[in-house]
Amino acid sequence: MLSTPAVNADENEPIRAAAAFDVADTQALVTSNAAVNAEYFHLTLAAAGLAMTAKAGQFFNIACPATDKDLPYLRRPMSVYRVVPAKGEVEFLYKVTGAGTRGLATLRAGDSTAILGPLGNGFGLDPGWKNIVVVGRGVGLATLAPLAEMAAERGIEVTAILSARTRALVMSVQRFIDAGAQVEVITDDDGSSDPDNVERLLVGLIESGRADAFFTCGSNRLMLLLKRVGATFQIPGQVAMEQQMACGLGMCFCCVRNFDSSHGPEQRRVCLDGPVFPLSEALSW
Amino acid sequence: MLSTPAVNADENEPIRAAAAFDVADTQALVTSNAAVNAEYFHLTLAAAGLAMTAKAGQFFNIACPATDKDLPYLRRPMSVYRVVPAKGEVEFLYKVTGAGTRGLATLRAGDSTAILGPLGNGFGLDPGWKNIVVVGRGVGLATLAPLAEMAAERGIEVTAILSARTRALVMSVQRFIDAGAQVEVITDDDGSSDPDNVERLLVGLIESGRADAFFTCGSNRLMLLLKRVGATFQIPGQVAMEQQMACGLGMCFCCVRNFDSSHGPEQRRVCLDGPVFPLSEALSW
Amino acid sequence: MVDLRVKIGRITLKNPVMPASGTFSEGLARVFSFDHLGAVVTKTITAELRGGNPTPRVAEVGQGMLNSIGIPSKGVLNFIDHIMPEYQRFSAPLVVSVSAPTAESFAEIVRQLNIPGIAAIEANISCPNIEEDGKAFAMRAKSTAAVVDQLRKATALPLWVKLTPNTGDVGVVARAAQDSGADALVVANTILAMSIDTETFRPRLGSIMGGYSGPAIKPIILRMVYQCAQIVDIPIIGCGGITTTEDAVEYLLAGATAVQVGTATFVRPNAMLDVVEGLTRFCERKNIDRVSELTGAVRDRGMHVDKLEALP
Amino acid sequence: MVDLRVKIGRITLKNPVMPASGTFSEGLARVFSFDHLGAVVTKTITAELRGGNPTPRVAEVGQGMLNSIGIPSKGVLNFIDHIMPEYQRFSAPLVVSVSAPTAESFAEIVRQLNIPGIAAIEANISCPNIEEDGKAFAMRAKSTAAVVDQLRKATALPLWVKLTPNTGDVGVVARAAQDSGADALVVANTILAMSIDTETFRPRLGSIMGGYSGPAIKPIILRMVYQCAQIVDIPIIGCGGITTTEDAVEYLLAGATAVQVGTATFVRPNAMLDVVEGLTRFCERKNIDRVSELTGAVRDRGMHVDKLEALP
Ligand SMILES: Cc1cc2nc3c(=O)[nH]c(=O)nc-3n(C[C@H](O)[C@H](O)[C@H](O)COP(=O)(O)OP(=O)(O)OC[C@H]3O[C@@H](n4cnc5c(N)ncnc54)[C@H](O)[C@@H]3O)c2cc1C
Ligand SMILES: Cc1cc2nc3c(=O)[nH]c(=O)nc-3n(C[C@H](O)[C@H](O)[C@H](O)COP(=O)(O)OP(=O)(O)OC[C@H]3O[C@@H](n4cnc5c(N)ncnc54)[C@H](O)[C@@H]3O)c2cc1C
Ligand SMILES: Cc1cc2nc3c(=O)[nH]c(=O)nc-3n(C[C@H](O)[C@H](O)[C@H](O)COP(=O)(O)O)c2cc1C
Ligand SMILES: Cc1cc2nc3c(=O)[nH]c(=O)nc-3n(C[C@H](O)[C@H](O)[C@H](O)COP(=O)(O)O)c2cc1C
Ligand code: FES
Ligand code: FES
Repeated sequence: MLSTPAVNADENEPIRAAAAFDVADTQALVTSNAAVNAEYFHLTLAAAGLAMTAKAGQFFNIACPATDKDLPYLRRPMSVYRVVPAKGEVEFLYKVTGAGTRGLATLRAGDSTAILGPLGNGFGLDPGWKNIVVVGRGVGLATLAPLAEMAAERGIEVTAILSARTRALVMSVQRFIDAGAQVEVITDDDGSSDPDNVERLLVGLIESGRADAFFTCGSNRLMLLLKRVGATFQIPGQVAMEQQMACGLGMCFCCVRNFDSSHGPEQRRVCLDGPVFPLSEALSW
Repeated sequence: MLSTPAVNADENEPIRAAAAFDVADTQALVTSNAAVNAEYFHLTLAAAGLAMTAKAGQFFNIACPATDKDLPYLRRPMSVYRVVPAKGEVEFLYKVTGAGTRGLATLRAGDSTAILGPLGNGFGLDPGWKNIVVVGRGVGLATLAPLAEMAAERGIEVTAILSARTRALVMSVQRFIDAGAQVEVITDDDGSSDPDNVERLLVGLIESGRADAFFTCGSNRLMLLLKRVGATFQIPGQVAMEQQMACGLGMCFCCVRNFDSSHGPEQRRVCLDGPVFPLSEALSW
Repeated sequence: MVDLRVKIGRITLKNPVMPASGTFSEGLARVFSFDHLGAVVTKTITAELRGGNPTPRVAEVGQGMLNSIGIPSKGVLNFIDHIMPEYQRFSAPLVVSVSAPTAESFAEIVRQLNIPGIAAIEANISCPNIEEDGKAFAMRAKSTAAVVDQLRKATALPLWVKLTPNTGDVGVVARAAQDSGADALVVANTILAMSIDTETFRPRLGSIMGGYSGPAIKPIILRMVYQCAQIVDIPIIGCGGITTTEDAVEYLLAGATAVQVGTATFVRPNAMLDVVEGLTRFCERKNIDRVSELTGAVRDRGMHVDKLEALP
Repeated sequence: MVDLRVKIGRITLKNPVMPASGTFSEGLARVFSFDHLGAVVTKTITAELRGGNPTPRVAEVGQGMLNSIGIPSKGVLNFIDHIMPEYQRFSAPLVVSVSAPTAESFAEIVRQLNIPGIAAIEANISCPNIEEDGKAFAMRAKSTAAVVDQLRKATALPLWVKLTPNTGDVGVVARAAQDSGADALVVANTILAMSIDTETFRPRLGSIMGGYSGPAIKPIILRMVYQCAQIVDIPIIGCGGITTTEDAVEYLLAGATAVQVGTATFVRPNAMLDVVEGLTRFCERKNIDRVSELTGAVRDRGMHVDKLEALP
């Protein structure tokens, strides 16, 4: 897996160009780190240089502070939620799940932590596309949100189907709206998130010509659904995947997943060959 | 070393009485933790119960918080600097030297940490004594300070010879004065701390009948001097010693030192048989 | 109510939690009552008088410590006359840890301990066997078999054999101990390690090298318990880095029937009590009636180690 | 100006700091230039194509990690055609790590690497020897001698032999490697370990057991370097938990001539650079002209391990 895969080669600097340093380990100052709901925190860091070049779908490998209870050792991969070069800020939206994110949640304005990145390939937008459909759930929304502005900048219309257990837990709705996206909120409690309904929504969008490509993250079920629908209607798509990581730089081979490829199944490193992969090649996780 | 040594059996509860719990691991709230000079911090903790029974010369084994740089694992032994049962407070005076004390120095009011104690035997005051001489240096002053009040309570006159590199570094002078002690400050920079001078002071005190017993801590050189002078003039004495520890409870045998005893040299555990030992049996460290 | 009892050979412990030899003494009874423990295990005693190693005897290293205490010992009689009585007032069965430099002297000290009040013998065979160039008995199956065989003949008491992790193949040593009559295995002792002060250039232990213990060694000893559990049928007592309830559960799942808590007691004197209480809460939460159901319950079916793949 | 150069057999490195095999790839050149390193060491390659182990392949444990990557490999030709060129643009000498399941195939792959551009071979003999029931070559002196002997005949390149810590007597294995023609030793690979998820009861690694690395193993590997240094005369490259300058110094003092940094690079990608710079500052502060003066400079004279005292 030494050369980067076909996936949107435009967005992605091939490793071979490495002579020019394109990844940096930056000691970044915490501007704010606030809870957005019972489960999620929103972290804003002051950073400069390469960190500012991060694109939608790329991620950073973040050092998490030790606490009384936890001594996280490895870094934690987090998608870039927003980059504001003008303000020299990079933002993350993370769910508190274990030792590392519990540590992150203790960061206060004025503290600092090390972030390695930007890492991975990021989403790609084909110049030919006019309308895209973004389908996300849970943590996946953090990864997909910056895609809204990226598409808007290129005059691409976005329909965002945002899924969650309850309305209260859907995040980034306003962000998608502000970016000019059409937002559909679907939830488990009113049943609107169930596969048949989502499929109906997708087919509707396809028939009304508003689905040149699919983008998804955060739900295996949704990924499989989009893959099937995409295959049926010949709609290309991209999925951002997760896997446990150590280095984030393609060195350790911890983060492999299996993929379909023209020449049969193959292993790829999520950190280097991804985290964004062609929907058509992604396999259930 | 299962029975506690002869040293002031009155002050010291023999291990055999253990059925009654006399040591507790207390989660204590930090009331304050402030630097007293370039090297030392003064820590005040809110605690109750057994911690309030701590006597001069006894110590606690303190859990030290992790920091970005340090992850202290074992606890750190610290002499009780003051106990105020009325206010439910126990105080420590510590020098920042390494991982553990660097961690302690990060404690803020409102944090809490675990303290195991009271541990060790503590100083003993013979009812027959009317005048004692306390000779301390550096960290040793933290250990000796509470002896000032303990002696005062029993109507025993105290002469305190406090040694340091410079006047600025001598600590607890006011504390000894407030407790009614005669204070002699001796320093390296004006040469007053050199052995001959200290010996002159001691002999003077002995001749004027103000030295029924010697107490010392914090300097090997001073300990040896007091031991010699004490032997010559038949003055009993006690020295508080230090040794690296793990358990603080006599379990691990990490903290042994060699001592002279009637039946030849023997090993004793500083945490259990000490930290206070008869000057006559102490050996150079 | 969760049943915490476990059987180690023919003795039943009220719970699977006990101290590790040398990290415990009657001094801890100043903090809590040993009646709460599944058993108490003494510091290793020897027949001959020993002073132990030079200081410093302890060095903190990361999330663990090095010790080079050695085995300061005042002999068997001092133990029987002065230490045993300290434990008699508690209900927890008394396990006496013994050691010796030769198989014969090992048997001799065990014979002297065939007295009432002792529930089991723990043979610390991680110590140097002076008949074999100072290599610990437990480093080789042969010397392990030799000493356990003599011990078995020397005592009718339950015989626990404590292994060393400083061997390339703990499984064959474990099998040798079982085949020579051990009633249970304690896995394991400390890992030989070292630390150097980069300011003074001096080793941080007075005896240069010492035993590594604490959380840092847990994954290594846990692996050994798992390996031994595949090979022997006698109960295994897991010992290495156990600090929390989850650590204890991890060992039980890997195949241990009981656990010993060592270094953690230095950092949290009540650690053993916390684990005992924690086990009840854990089993309640998981709807497990008997803690013994956890032994060997790791869900490793269908998983395997690919022989062709390099493992360390 | 401090002289950081060290000699490993007949090659001289500009400084004693290099990556540990498998924790490094040309990808790190996106962060800094390898021209700053004493050498670069490749991920272990094999002749046959391999997929590596099932996921999860990594588990964080305390101050370290477990990995069960195995050796995914696209074979020698892929290495020569696609990976080697990546390193050619850097001045740091290229050390190629190789492995194989038999002594013969080990020699075969080394023969294929007798090509320009390779400064040395690092033989990872910590992998299973399928001719000896899957035990790693480096677990026994005999199998070590057998494979190193074949490797020595197969190449004129400097031969570094990487040992496993999963053996009871690393010293005799080290001697065997030296006597069979190794030019240097790398001490050591990961320690076999395990972790279990107490919620799911499943092993946290897809292959159940894996290799333990990181700060937690440093005191153990440091002890092995010290032991090997007493026994062999060839240079030793220390590898295990090195994260800071002080860690590197500790290894040099124990007897290492150079060091490899592994897991630390995952946590601090610039760790190797920091150690290189730190070594200069350390030597300046200590008035040491040549970093090579640190090798074996531990002040252990007059200290000894009392054979009669139990050591783990
Ligand atoms: C490319 C990428 C981008 C991500 N972006 C985000 C994001 O924007 N917001 C967010 O909340 N989460 C994100 N995640 C998931 C996030 O990395 C994990 O939730 C986090 O690592 C959990 O660490 P922990 O110590 O809190 O949990 P623990 O469960 O204690 O972690 C234990 C170990 O497992 C690893 N791990 C656990 N869950 C995951 C996971 N889902 N993916 C990868 N490793 C995992 C941890 O890194 C750690 O090494 C992303 C993951 C990847 C791979
Ligand atoms: C009974 C007793 C009472 C003490 N009272 C005080 C006090 O009131 N105020 C004070 O400032 N210091 C006191 N000390 C010394 C204090 O324990 C050490 O300074 C402290 O442990 C240093 O820890 P560190 O991690 O900051 O230093 P490091 O050097 O990083 O410690 C490394 C290891 O060595 C041990 N260690 C280092 N120095 C000593 C020492 N002098 N004695 C024992 N262990 C040591 C530490 O506990 C730790 O395990 C006392 C020591 C003892 C034994
Ligand atoms: C200070 C200390 C002293 C020890 N003394 C002994 C001993 O006398 N006999 C013995 O078999 N094990 C001894 N051990 C090893 C422990 O019993 C235990 O096997 C080891 O520490 C691993 O467990 P832990 O990580 O929970 O501490 C000692 C360990 C320590 C830390
Ligand atoms: C993810 C990972 C992959 C590794 N792959 C290899 C390998 O292919 N060949 C090898 O000889 N050692 C391999 N190792 C072992 C390291 O080279 C090194 O010996 C070990 O990690 C100890 O050093 P450290 O604690 O600095 O990481 C690997 C280690 C890790 C963590
Ligand atoms: S995380 Fe190391 S290769 Fe992907
Ligand atoms: S510190 Fe454990 S016996 Fe003194």
